[in-house]
Amino acid sequence: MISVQAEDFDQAQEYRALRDSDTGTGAIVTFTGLVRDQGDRAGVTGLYLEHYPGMTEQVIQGLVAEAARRWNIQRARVIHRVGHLTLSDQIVFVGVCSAHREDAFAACAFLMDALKTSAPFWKKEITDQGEHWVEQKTSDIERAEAWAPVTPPAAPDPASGSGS
Amino acid sequence: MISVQAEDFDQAQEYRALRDSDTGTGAIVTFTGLVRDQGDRAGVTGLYLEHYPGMTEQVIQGLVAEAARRWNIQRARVIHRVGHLTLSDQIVFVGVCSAHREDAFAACAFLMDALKTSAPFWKKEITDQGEHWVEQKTSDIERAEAWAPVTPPAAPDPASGSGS
Amino acid sequence: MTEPALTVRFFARLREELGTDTLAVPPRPGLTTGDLLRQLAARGGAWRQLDSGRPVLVAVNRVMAKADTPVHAGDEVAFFPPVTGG
Amino acid sequence: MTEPALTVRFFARLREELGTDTLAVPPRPGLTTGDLLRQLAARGGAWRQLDSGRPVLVAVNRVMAKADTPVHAGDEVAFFPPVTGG
Repeated sequence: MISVQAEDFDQAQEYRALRDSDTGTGAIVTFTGLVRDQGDRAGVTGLYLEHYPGMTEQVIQGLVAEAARRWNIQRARVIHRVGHLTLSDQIVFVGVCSAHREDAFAACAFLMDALKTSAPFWKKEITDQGEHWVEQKTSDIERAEAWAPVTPPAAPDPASGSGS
Repeated sequence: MISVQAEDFDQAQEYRALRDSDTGTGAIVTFTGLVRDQGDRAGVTGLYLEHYPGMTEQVIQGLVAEAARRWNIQRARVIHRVGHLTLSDQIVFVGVCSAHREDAFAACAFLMDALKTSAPFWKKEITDQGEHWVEQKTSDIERAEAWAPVTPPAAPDPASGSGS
Repeated sequence: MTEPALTVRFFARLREELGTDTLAVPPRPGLTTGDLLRQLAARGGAWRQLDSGRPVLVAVNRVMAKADTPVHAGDEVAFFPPVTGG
Repeated sequence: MTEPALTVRFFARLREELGTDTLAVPPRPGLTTGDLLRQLAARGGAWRQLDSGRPVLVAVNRVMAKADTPVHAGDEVAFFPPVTGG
């Protein structure tokens, strides 16, 4: 199940839902991302998260479907918040349950890496000094590409207009 | 912090404690292991978990210290239950928080893999047909060894008495 | 009956710097996303950045596309900076 | 004053099959965990499994040890099957 929402979420409730899914569940892995004080710059006090409604949900559905093809998972839950967030707020939740820990860990890490580089979200950091759009990290691209060998090629070419 | 205990634990409370630790926290990864119906054999209805009191805690402390040397983590929490457990009960919790998701994921997965192969716990599965001690899995040993390149060699030789 | 326009959308930094979130552009046979990008860049000013070598991603009808993806009347084309969610 | 014995402990399947969780064994100069294991195996019956090639792990004073680790009066030596927690 996928949610893109302004409201906060309850990690405990999400964990309970994953736990109740199946007596064959042996492993639950959860990731939660929080607004931290040090982002692209220091002194971050909040974030503004923009997204592309309609496309976002569709991209995340595709990522969850891919995770389910690649690993033996029982359930995956993705929540991503948008709008204005403040320091220590929850931003994103990915929870996966599976019979085995290796599948749960891999699917959860894959979903986070793929979310970072292919879901249409953009973060603006708010600091004491002003605000700025976050730059995409080379390390994030590399992490996402590291999953590529088993992935059908879906990475977009930047439609940069610089000549041919 | 490390706990080896017969009592159940509250995942929500553990998550809250990890979340409250630091405004520099950007990522929280949790793993929870549950008793599942299919173990070494089918029809598992419960587990009995034995451990070596005193040694267990010391080994886990060592693993947490190693995780803290290898990755940039802010806090790690390990809980392992012992005694009699029934289907879907929580067995083990590993929670890690960090500024960055890659450190949190790696440290959490490392701790689970290392716990499986080096902490003195033994599982007996209880099924409709009787009970049996669980066999160590080659896949678990391989996963733990996959972390080895950066690890000081600490793996014990089996003191098998078979000749020289 | 007039042919429906292309809807062009901008997000995040591009939306702010262009001061626009949506444009209607008349379609043209054989038009690709790359053509459209260069056509918009030719407006000058802040629009030039679309053709400056700085990466611009494109989606057509909410699916990631490439510079040579054709666009047709009624399509929704979105241009945006590399994504930074998660 | 008599020298303190070695304490030998068994866990899990070994504990059950040997019907023993703790033994006191007199120490001997130069004794290693491997010597101790063979000495116990020589008791016959279920004890033979200690020397049967099936893996037996050993800890001395709660730290993993090897077959050639020396053991001394007062030490706690534990033998157990490969671990299966987590």
